[in-house]
Amino acid sequence: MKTVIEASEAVALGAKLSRVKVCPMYPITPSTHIPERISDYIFDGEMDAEMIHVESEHSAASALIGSILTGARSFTATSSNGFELMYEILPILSGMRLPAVMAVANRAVAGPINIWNDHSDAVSARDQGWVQFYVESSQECIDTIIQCYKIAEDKNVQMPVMMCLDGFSLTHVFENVDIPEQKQVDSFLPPFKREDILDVKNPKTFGPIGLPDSFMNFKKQQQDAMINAIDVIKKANLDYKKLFGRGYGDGLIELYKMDDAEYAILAMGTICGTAKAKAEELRAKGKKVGVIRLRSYRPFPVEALKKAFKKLTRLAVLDRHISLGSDGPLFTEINAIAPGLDVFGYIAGLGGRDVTLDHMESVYLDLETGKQKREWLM
Amino acid sequence: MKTVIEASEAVALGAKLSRVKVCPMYPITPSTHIPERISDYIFDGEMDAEMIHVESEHSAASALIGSILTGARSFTATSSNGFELMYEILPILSGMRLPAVMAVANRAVAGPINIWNDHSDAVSARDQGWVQFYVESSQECIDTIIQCYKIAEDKNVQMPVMMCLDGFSLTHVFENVDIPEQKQVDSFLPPFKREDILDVKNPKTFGPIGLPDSFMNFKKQQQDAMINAIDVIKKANLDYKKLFGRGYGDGLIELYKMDDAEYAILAMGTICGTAKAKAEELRAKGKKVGVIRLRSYRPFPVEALKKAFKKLTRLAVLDRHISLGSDGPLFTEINAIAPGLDVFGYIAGLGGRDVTLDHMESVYLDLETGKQKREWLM
Amino acid sequence: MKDVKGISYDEYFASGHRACAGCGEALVLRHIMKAAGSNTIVAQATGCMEVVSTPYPQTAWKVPWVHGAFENAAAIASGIDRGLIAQGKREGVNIIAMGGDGASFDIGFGALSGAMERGHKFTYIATDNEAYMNTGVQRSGATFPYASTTTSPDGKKIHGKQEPKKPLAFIVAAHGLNYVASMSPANLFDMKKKVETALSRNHTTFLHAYCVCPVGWHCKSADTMELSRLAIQTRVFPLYEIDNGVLQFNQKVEKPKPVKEYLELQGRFRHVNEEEVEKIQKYVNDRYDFLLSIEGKKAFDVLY
Amino acid sequence: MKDVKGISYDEYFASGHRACAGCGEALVLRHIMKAAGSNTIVAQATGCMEVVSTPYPQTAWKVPWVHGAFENAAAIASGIDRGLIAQGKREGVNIIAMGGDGASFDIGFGALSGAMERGHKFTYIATDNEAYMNTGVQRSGATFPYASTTTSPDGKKIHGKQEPKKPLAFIVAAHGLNYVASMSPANLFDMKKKVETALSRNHTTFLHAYCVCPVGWHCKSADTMELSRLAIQTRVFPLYEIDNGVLQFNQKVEKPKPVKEYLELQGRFRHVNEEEVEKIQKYVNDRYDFLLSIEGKKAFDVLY
Amino acid sequence: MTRKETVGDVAKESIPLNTGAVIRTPGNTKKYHTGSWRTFRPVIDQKTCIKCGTCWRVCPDAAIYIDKDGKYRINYDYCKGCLICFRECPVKAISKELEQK
Amino acid sequence: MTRKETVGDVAKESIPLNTGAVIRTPGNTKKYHTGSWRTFRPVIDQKTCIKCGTCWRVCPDAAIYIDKDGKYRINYDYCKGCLICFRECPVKAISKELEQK
Amino acid sequence: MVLKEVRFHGRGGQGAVTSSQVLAIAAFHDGKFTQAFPNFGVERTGAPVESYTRIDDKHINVRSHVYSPAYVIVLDPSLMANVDVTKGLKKDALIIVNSNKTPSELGLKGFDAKSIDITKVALEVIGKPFVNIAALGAFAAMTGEVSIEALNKAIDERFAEKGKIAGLNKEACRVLYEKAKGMK
Amino acid sequence: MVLKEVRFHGRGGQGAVTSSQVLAIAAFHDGKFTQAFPNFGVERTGAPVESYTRIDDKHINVRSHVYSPAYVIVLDPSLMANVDVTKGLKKDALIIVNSNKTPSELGLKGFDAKSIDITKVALEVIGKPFVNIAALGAFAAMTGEVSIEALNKAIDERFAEKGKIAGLNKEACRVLYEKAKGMK
Ligand SMILES: Cc1ncc(C[n+]2csc(CCOP(=O)(O)OP(=O)(O)O)c2C)c(N)n1
Ligand SMILES: Cc1ncc(C[n+]2csc(CCOP(=O)(O)OP(=O)(O)O)c2C)c(N)n1
Ligand code: SF4
Ligand code: SF4
Ligand code: SF4
Ligand code: SF4
Ligand code: SF4
Ligand code: SF4
Ligand SMILES: [Mg+2]
Ligand SMILES: [Mg+2]
Repeated sequence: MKTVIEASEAVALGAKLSRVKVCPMYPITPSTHIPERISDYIFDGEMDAEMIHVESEHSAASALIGSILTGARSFTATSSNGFELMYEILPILSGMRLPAVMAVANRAVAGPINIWNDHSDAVSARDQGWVQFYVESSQECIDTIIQCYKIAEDKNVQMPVMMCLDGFSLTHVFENVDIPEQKQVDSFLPPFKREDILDVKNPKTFGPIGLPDSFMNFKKQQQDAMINAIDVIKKANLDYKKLFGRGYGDGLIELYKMDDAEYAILAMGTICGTAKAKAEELRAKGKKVGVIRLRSYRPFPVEALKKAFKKLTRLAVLDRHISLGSDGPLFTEINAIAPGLDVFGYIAGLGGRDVTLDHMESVYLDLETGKQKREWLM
Repeated sequence: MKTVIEASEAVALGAKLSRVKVCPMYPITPSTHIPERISDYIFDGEMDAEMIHVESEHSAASALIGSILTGARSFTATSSNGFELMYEILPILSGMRLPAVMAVANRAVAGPINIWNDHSDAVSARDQGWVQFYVESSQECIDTIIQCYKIAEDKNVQMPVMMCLDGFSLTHVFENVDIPEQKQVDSFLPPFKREDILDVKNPKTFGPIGLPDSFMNFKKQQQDAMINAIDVIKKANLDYKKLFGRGYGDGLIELYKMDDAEYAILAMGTICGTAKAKAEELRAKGKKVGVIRLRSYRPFPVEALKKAFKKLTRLAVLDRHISLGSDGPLFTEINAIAPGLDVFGYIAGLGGRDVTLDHMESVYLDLETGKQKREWLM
Repeated sequence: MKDVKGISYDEYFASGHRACAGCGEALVLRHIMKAAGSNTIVAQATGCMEVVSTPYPQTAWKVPWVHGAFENAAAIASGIDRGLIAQGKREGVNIIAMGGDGASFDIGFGALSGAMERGHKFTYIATDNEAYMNTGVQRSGATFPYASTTTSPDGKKIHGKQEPKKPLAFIVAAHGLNYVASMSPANLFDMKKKVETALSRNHTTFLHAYCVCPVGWHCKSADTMELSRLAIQTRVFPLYEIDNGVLQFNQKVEKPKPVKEYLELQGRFRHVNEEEVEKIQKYVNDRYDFLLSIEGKKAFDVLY
Repeated sequence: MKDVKGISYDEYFASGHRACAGCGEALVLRHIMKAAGSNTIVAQATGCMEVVSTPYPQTAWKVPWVHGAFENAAAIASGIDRGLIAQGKREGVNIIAMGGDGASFDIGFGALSGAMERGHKFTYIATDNEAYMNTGVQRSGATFPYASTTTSPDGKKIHGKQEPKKPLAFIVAAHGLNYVASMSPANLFDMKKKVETALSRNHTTFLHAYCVCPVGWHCKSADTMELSRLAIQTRVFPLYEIDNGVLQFNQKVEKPKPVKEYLELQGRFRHVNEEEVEKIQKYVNDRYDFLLSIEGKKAFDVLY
Repeated sequence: MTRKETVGDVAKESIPLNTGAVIRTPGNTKKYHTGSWRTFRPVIDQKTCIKCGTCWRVCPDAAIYIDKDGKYRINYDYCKGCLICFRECPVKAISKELEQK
Repeated sequence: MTRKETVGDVAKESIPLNTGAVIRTPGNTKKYHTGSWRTFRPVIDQKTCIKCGTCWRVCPDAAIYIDKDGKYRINYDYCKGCLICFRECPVKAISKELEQK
Repeated sequence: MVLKEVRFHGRGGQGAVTSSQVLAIAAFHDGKFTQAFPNFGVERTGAPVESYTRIDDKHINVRSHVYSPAYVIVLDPSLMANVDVTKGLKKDALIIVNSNKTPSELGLKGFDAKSIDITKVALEVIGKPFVNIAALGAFAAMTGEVSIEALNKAIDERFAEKGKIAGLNKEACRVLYEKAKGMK
Repeated sequence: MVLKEVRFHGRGGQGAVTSSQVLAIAAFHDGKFTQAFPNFGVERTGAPVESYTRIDDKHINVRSHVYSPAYVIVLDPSLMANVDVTKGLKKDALIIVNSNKTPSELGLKGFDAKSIDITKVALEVIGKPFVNIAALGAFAAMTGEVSIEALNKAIDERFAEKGKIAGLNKEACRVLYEKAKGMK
């Protein structure tokens, strides 16, 4: 059904359509509208699920361990400091290989405290064994949440997945969305089945100590699962496209006017839209510019990216976070896999500093002139 | 005074010699001996400080905010999950520019739960605006804690500092240590003076909201402070050397037999010792091998490293952590700054998997033969 | 001018703060600070009061003030307490840790409980407006039963919050504190006395402050004082103090008004039907009866 | 064989676990599980019992068991409760959340308090050996006053732990639970009954279990039962239950033995001088007197 | 390092960037006039006023002060128009007026 | 990917690596014999024993069982020698012996 | 059609955000692509707020703030004492002010500004000064960017749960639409 | 001198870790560089534990576990039923076992093993079966890796707070040193 809704509602609907059973949730700006919409559905009896009004995000993440281990598909959402308070539990969920799905409404991490958008919350958790998607539109939100479960529960993956959407810049935006039909979603996403559950008929032990003789092997398994996820993500994107007619690049990265681009901007999330708008404008002026949107940050799609870089002369990477004392994490990671490429690095849009069409223009200009290669887009 | 003590005691003595006033501490293996020793000093009346028996690491880090803001030099220690539970507060301490010093007894982060050594706790917090040292010996522990305060409190830095020491592999090792004299320490490290404190005579507001108009500028200030720290670290190392006769490379990185090395291992922490032992052995056989020990991981000393790489043919980077779905963070970061260099990447010693002389031999062999470039040292 | 009818004329929570018009929490803060005075350090949790008072580079605070995070005001206060002690500067300084109901009843209660266990000398004040207001009126453990919030909405199937209000003051008193009290803007002189008493004790003390939130309660901003009074008169929010384990009423309500009068002024209770009103009335009666039953007796073991 | 003198012969916490010889906590776990039976899911906090029971790939557990972290057993249990409800599988299943005193009194208390506020149906059991044993005997909020631990040592200036024991059972009871009880291996039949009662209730219930730790207490492993008995006889650890807000003794001690007898068997009290023994005795007397004063009366407001 | 000082709607006036975002000017929200938020304006009729102080006490914005003549006055720079004072005045000495532009 | 299966003191016997470290064999610590920890060995004198069950109840290691003849027996595979049973037996039917190699 | 941007000025609690959303929904019913979003502040009830709508024929890529809107709607003219409602405006932008004063009386010289007394209509029709939705009637008439039918549909949708409110708002819109038609 | 590694076998609670530390301190007093550390397990009281000392003339770089010690000290022979005390040993390594049985009775054939009844001496001298420090007397005598003087100093240092214990342990060391001297 086509309509106009807020991206947060698209996320909530995605969870509802995925037939989520348990939602341990805690409010934090700008993710709050997601639990609010889910509360509406549950309190209205439209969604057959349990809302757990946890007392903290640490407990939200912890309750996911319990609920998923009973075999219940589970969901939560958070932002910023709430995300950070979950931090300890993130690698536990992935270490236990629990297919949790979480929406992260990206917001700058304190201090100073700031409720606006950047990627410092989720990006700084890039090591923790969660698949990380960064989306650009409300439509992508609803589609991706459904795909998240498909990917997380895939037997070759069995890893938690977070879908990152820009706080305010997306969460609070109303826009056109085509809401998938429940029946079709059901045919895409089968009911959650898990063999290893807490069952008094078949008692199992979850979360034991991993000694030095096995711990590293478990980490290797997790890394293998993350690598497996690359194909699973691609397939989920493809299958979804077949059913619903919508896809997002190859699922890992999305290319915009990249066929013959000489200069490109690489980024994640909503600023890619702004980059696209600028690219469209510059294309009209005959400039060979494009945009690479990284959708799957974890797993980091090295091959897909390398392929995308092939024809490029110069690439600008926009980081909405900085590894203080080092550099933009995306910039570093791209540099590491593209030794031949001339990569420009920008720190952009921290703590709600808007990233504008003018910014994008200046970046494309930099790429063309090659004069300035590093900048904070203030 | 020369003696044999446990590294944990060296850390505790470092805090005592630094005339620390407040220690909010919470026990966790393998950092426990540090609060235990400090408790001994305080309960025996040998250290004029307050121990706060906090109920969690989150509160330990939070209490640091309070105590430092009264003008009291403060200290804590933790590991692994305790470190992760502090996670939310780490960027708040750095955002508030509070010169906290923390010893991190590195331990693998759950799950599965594992009490043994790797670098997953501290390395995964590399973005959070803390200076990060990784030390190799008990002697370096005591010397570095004292330097940490000097660096953290420098007016051009004013950032928190963590000193990372390998859990068990260092914390629980007794070895030769020369304990500095209090008087000399006092001459190196003046009393803690801070202008901006909680003072009823001069009321100030700490920890306000940073709006989009200033937040990014504050982050830039933090990044500048981190870059400033590079010189401050060098100077602290040099000044300390002058007074006590001991230094650690240039303070940022330590080079072992690197003058003419063709092949080198780059790593952090105690495994550098093992690499050195192997390098010494291989040198005796005429192999031109060396070791680069990264002491200051944050700030990441790009220039010093690039210089160290100049004559190298091949470099092996050993990561004791993996960014799941991507690669070893150190490997990535080194690759990003050394586009011309042939860098080999190893994941080593996760969750207490011992890194042995044999491992080091196999790595040097890889470097020589160039056949195998990526491996998990199981 | 020092005092005006027993209340200090000095302001420590300055005009120009961004609280909504008629904010009961801002009013409470204003009077807490008047009572505490200039020799006071405040550690405040994230929440409306923090957000409205300190948009950098402005601050409404005229006393030393610190905010760290949402759940750690008590831990920061612990650090302040010991930091001052360690430097011999503790004497003569009041320390107040403050948080909203979300900060105090829910996410920050672990830190508060820990601080009470250690027995730090500071006063913790929970400014209770019965929901997470700063983030848009979500349910907290302090939300009044049946109140609708954005996460416990008045739904077709479930009508508002289903759980009772977490009895925080008793929980805190059970920690063994020697002073715990409830207070309300409906009685500002009582509030003043309680803040002073709490700050005069040698260990952790606790105050539970009733705060109307016109926005979250869907009431008129002009009704803030009226609701504060009604809360007392209907026995919804009794004023008492637990001094050395003995509970005394400060404003005993012999002939309570029906709770309905209280509910009717608030949009958050618009949906409650007669049966639910009955249930709420019973809930209020039971709680008050319990208070009556322990009145004047040593009902709490005092450790500090 | 089903029961042996009223205690189930079945074991759910298997031999081969790595607890120290004479571990009181292991003994308590063994009997909790006997009483709870096979239809029980356990969520356990990090601590000695978790570490000794599940070194991968081995487990001592014969019931479904999960460990997540140190502070979140109650939150995990909340998820289990609702997960089962959401799938219509809640009926007939017991859920136990368990943690040591560190997990329960200190770091995990926030999560426990939150779960109690929501009123989940599960039984939380705090196995209290009065210190962080798993990490080497550090002070916790449950550590007995004057006991020496590695972070509250018997120092030249300060003699052991300076604060009283956090009165967790009262704090929990003040949350409005309808069943809270203390239990000890000194009375295994009483323990059985309490576990069964707690599991039969419809909301959160709480049990406080006394656990001797020969390693941390510096006592003989053979003394585990003897100390458990002495703790009752000296009134150090009274056995009671708070059912619907009313406290009753299960083993009232009319003629208590002097606390000294209890202290003398334990190295952790070796340093206490006569004066300190007096203080401890007074501390114990006061606590017991308070219990006596509320015995049989509705002393706690019950919300669930 | 920055080409354009600011882009977009931020940093119109330059903001002091104190290290660690400390604010050293207590109570400087006084510079921010919340009077513009007002829809209704409370007006004290000094003749009716009995100087009980109630309005002064109950104002969440400390917008009422006592002038040098001992009169209770409203500072419209801060008054947000909540009308608590209007409601609480025991002698109805305060009236409300719709703000007009 | 690994050249040497293991280095050092780990992984002598290969360990099953169940996804997420789940253990599907309840109570398999039974394979681990803690009897080797014992310094003292408790020994039941069946003649003195009155079958009160105390020793069985108080053993933290569930190392005492009732054999098919109804006799209380100690399983020395698990008994750690804490001597609680020895201490608690009401009729002193249990003696202790120093373990010998 | 080129991308059109609309900026609403109101007070926290006055419904400017809802205005922008209802306009977006209406545009959708006209077959357009839209975005509607608030200015992401920490403003409390009473404080000045802004909100935006974007309308285009095709999917809208740009995601930055709105800097140079084609239309500005001022729901509460008293704001103008403190807020520059003309900021970023190009000369051809249209400003619609809810006021009974003329644009020049309001100091809006040099801009294409129109004033219309929305409050009056709202008080008459709805009985309360709810101007946020009503204003869209005037906007539709003055700009033609959205049809009145689509607007009605959008109002029905947005206030589905509150039947009566929808009707009154639609009526107010209609009245203002008629009134403003001449002002196009 | 080449790096020497010593491995101690004991039970949790028996003091093997202290043994390794005291040996390290003693070596330090002989002017050596040392490391002493436990096997980092989760073992509880009673369970088998290991502990290590490294001794060298110069700063010791290597930080890995000890795999092939030159010396093994078995404090509790009953361990040998479950623990392979010979693991990793090269042929020239020396095993010292606290036992009144001969090495071959203990199944230590093919190794350079010596047994000595440390428990007996400890019981005689200390009055309790505290063998961990006493064993070092035998070690000193049998290996010459550490002087008895340094050992005494180390014991004094380590047990500074517990005066009597130090004396008794030193005496036990002395007795065992004398006894073992012949066995070098
Ligand atoms: C860890 C964390 N979780 C969530 C938030 C978001 N948050 C900030 S304030 C707040 C609500 C505050 O509610 P309360 O404490 O009742 O104060 P009020 O705003 O009602 O005065 C929330 C949920 C946060 N800042 N940090
Ligand atoms: C967040 C965190 N902090 C600290 C630890 C370390 N830790 C694990 S168990 C434990 C002590 C457990 O004490 P208690 O709960 O009393 O159980 P016991 O071991 O005494 O049975 C500690 C401090 C941890 N695992 N996680
Ligand atoms: S939302 Fe409520 S509590 Fe917050 S400032 Fe507004 S009125 Fe006060
Ligand atoms: S340390 Fe104490 S609690 Fe832990 S296993 Fe040993 S005896 Fe039991
Ligand atoms: S209307 Fe409200 S803000 Fe204005 S003076 Fe009266 S009480 Fe104060
Ligand atoms: S409340 Fe009324 S009478 Fe009292 S001082 Fe104010 S205006 Fe005067
Ligand atoms: S000695 Fe201890 S472990 Fe052995 S049987 Fe007796 S009680 Fe059980
Ligand atoms: S305790 Fe003694 S009498 Fe009782 S069953 Fe055991 S051995 Fe027999
Ligand atoms: Mg609140
Ligand atoms: Mg414990």
